[in-house]
Amino acid sequence: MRVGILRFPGSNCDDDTLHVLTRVLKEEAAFVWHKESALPKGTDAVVVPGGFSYGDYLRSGAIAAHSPIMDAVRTFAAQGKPVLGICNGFQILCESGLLPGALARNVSLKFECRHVNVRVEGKPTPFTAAIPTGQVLRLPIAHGDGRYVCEDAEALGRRGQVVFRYCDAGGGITDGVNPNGSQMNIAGVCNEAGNVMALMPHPERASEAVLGEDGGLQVFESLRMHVRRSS
Amino acid sequence: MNIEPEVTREVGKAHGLSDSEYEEMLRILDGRTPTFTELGLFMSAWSEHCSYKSSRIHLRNLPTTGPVVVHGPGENAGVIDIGDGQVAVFKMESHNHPSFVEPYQGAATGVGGILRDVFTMGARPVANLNALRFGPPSHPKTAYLVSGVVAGIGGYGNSVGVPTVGGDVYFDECYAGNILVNAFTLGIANKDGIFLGQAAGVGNNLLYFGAKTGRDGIHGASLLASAEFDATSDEKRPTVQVGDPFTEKLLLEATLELMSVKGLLVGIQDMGAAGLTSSSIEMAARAGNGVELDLDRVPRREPGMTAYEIMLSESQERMLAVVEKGREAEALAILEKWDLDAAFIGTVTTTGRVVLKADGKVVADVPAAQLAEGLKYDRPRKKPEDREKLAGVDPLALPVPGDLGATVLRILASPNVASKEWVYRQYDHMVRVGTVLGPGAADAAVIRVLRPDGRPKGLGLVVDCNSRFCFLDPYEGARLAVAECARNLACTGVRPLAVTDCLNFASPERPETMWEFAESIRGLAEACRALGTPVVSGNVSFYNETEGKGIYPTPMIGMVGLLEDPTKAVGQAFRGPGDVVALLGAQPAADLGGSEYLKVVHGQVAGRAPKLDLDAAKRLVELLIGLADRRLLRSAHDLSEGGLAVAAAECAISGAAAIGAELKLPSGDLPEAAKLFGESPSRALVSFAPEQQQEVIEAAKQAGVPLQVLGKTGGGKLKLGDVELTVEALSEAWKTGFARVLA
Amino acid sequence: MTAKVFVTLKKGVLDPQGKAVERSLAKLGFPEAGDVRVGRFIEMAVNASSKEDARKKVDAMCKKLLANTVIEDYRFELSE
Amino acid sequence: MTAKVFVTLKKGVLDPQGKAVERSLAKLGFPEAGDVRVGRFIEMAVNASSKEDARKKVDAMCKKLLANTVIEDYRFELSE
Ligand SMILES: Nc1ncnc2c1ncn2[C@@H]1O[C@H](COP(=O)(O)OP(=O)(O)O)[C@@H](O)[C@H]1O
Ligand SMILES: [Mg+2]
Repeated sequence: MRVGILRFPGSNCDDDTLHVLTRVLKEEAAFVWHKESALPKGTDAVVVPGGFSYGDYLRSGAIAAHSPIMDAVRTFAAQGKPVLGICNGFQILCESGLLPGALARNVSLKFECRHVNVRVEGKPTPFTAAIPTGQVLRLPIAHGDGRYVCEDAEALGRRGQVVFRYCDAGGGITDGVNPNGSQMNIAGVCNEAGNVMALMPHPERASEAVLGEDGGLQVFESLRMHVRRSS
Repeated sequence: MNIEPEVTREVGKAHGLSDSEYEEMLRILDGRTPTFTELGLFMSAWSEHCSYKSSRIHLRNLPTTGPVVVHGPGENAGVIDIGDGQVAVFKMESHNHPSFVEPYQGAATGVGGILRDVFTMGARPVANLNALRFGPPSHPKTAYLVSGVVAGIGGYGNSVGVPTVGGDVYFDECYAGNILVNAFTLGIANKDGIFLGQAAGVGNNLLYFGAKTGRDGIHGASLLASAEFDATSDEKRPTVQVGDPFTEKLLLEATLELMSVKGLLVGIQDMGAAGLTSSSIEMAARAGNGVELDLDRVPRREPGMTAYEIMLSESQERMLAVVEKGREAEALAILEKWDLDAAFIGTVTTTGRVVLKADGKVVADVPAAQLAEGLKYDRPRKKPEDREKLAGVDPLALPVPGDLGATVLRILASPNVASKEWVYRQYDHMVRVGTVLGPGAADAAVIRVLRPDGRPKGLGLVVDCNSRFCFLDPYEGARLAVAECARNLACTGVRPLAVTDCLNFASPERPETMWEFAESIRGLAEACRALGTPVVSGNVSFYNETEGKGIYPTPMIGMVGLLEDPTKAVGQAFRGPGDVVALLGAQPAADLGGSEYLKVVHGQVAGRAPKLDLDAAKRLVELLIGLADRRLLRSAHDLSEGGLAVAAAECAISGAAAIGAELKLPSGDLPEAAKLFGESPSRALVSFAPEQQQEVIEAAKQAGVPLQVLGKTGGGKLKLGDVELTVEALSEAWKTGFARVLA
Repeated sequence: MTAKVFVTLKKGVLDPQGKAVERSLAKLGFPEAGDVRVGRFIEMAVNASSKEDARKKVDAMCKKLLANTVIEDYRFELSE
Repeated sequence: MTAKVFVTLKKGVLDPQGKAVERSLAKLGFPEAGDVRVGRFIEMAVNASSKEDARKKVDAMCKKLLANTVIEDYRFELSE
């Protein structure tokens, strides 16, 4: 598969995503500069990586959402092609209207970097199809603006658009394990079609045993499966 | 508009130049009275911070060479060989005073500065550490300072995308009026891709790039002096430097991209302390050339800035590079791509002089080499009186608490010992997918670095300094700090390679301070020689005092080492029930002098610092590295503050799941309190599988390190001789101790 | 012309910053402060042919960038 | 009484945020926006016996907590 990894000024998980896709998963991946107006020919999937695009100034993801490349991503998404947002990528996709809701300041008012448990649910997406519903993944978070807020979270859930929720080791959803005050412990959502999905935790940081966790790799393996099937 | 006030001896004084320094300046200028801008150059170049005038004659006693050293002190950062054609570039810097004035921005710009020191040499920063010292938690300003400093370090490092993988935090009365914020950065480069800060190649053009220049952080005293000469002085109040991590990130990527183009850059240096002044003077001097700058071409943020202000501005996120003649457009194109301001502001000359022009007029013309050479003082030294008296205090002569279990909990909850998670949770310690052992996981951080062929190797890094020991005995204290760093690395399986330091002291004009400084250097040099870890970079921070009260001597040590196979890294927490727990190393004395026990229980910093046996220290380091390499260890944790009791408790509760243990106290006729809380160096608590007990014991015998099996892991309790505590009680004390002081 | 833009979280949306400020104020001996809300304040020079023209432009800036209308409200004032 | 507090960076102090917003506005087709400065806006209810009393209290709150006077200036308005 050929993955395009967007690169904005201030992106800083772009190298990490490239590392996991090319070195761990042994797939093709390349950066796409924010000033470009088109994605490379033959792009199978797009990843909007984490970081601090434009320093998170004004609002996380707000300025990057208006980059030239985002119009190309909109068209790409409209064709039902897979688009994954991670952390700042989630914020950018919300700000650009490709995903519902917004990410507000953590209730703790602090940057939170640690491991959390998230439960996979909702409709199957290109990034979770290979992960059994209800499975718990242990993934790192590292964000200051991760509190998911949207008009009607319940409705989102009913439509199967809630894909990851913060939970305890056993999969239980409690306030105690909600690291940022997100509505309904929401950690990741997708659009109605399911081809655009984003989450605050970092699967790319949990994809190698030497770093302690490798459950996150399933997200990328799932994507590979999806791309192979649909091509 | 360049109002150049006239320079007199008095103006010189206001700029911090003594009479003799003023004379020296006139001599260098062949008797000519300097222009106001020139005075600014001398003042900056001869400041303690830039010239090391009080410390140089001592620093030269440090070992700075060795098989791994590629570039020692003198460059922007130290460079060591880590094999495979790769080098590690690292340095530690203080940002104490700015952080006390404005904790968030002071700490943030401290991180920004040390990052630039590393990537200006061609290395990509891959890990940060930070060492912090604050006044007592009870002090009204402490909570505000801690919150601000930690948020600032995170706010900057997280945004640039460099993981903060470790550090060190202490609280003590001596830092109440003068906190310490020491930031460490480590970067990786190819051995043939190192860049130096030199203005080589006569005729080459000097490229300024990064942020615009504003009136940030211009020396306060000098401004007062200039004020009376200048109507617009109101707008010239020194302004606090504000960090812009976003611009830093662009600067980092743009700099590395410029460097990746063969032969484009001839030399480069970041604009740190004294901004354009030190970068231009140092670059010219290093190459034995001169430079001529047209200050009208410097990108400015504010109108009406004088030559003096432009040269002394400490605006952040700026670089000065020498571009190969004829390739200017190539360089500008790359900076355009990264949306950075850039301008060619001068050229390299043969004259050996730094010549500055503003409004077409020459406003400064000084010899680079002589300014860079700076001054050298041998200041008087005198041993402080109180130390003998303090040494006379015998901690065991003081009443010992009846309930030692409760004492264990009190010490675990002391913010110096308690878990620092409240701090490092605010730092991104996982970005760059290289963190093998992060904060809280071990005595040192271990990161993965990819070799050119993609295979992994490990680097270990740690900072430490027990300033109570340094206060009681600066010579022993410095030796102990180096030894603890080496021990911390060895506990994770890492072989120590080299050292950077950040020497925080009070006023060098006080003989007592200079005695402490000289003693520390003596200890530092001796330990680094014995352990084979040369000092490749460092920083001296004097005048850490308020109202004549100085801080404890605090020679912060940063140490870096190598672990060929990162999958062999060893953590500090017990891994499961049924493992054998053993103590490596001997406790020759009670060693409660300057201990956490003495401070927590009796509120005193007194007694004698532990005596370090460097051979024993080296033997333990070798043993630990060997055991880890043979994968014999399940866990290893060094004994430091709080002694055996704290080490055992941390092994039990710092893992994902708490695991108790049933341990006896080491044999010997020391009192129970000494066995529990004594801080004798060169000891570590390790655990291993029962079936490997014989191998481990044999290895220890071979290495000549005493080993005592204390017991087995397992159960919900930690038993230490007669002391028995549930892991819940231990966790409660240790995990909430830090946050509680900030409430 | 100069524009002052005020961006605040929509009523229903939790404002932890406001809550924190309120708590600290109380601790510092200002119990008289209540319903504290913290927002963004953006000041800029707008070069426009008329006040009406400026209003149109600033409103467009708010909708497009300065405020996220999913969770934020905005208000602005214009002055010579 | 309600108080509106405006906190802005002191003149001369670098405002990275304002700089980034200004660049972005220009790219978005709003070149007419200049000197963009981003600050904080704090709204609160103050219970006070008189306007004068409120002014005293709010000013103290600003000095103590709401503004970081090392790098920030503050201004406030009171209304019934
Ligand atoms: N300022 C800090 N930043 C990041 N990590 C820190 C900081 N202070 C302490 N830590 C981490 O917390 C853990 C415990 O630190 P410390 O109590 O100094 O351990 P030790 O006593 O073994 O030196 C270490 O992993 C250290 O890296
Ligand atoms: Mg320590």
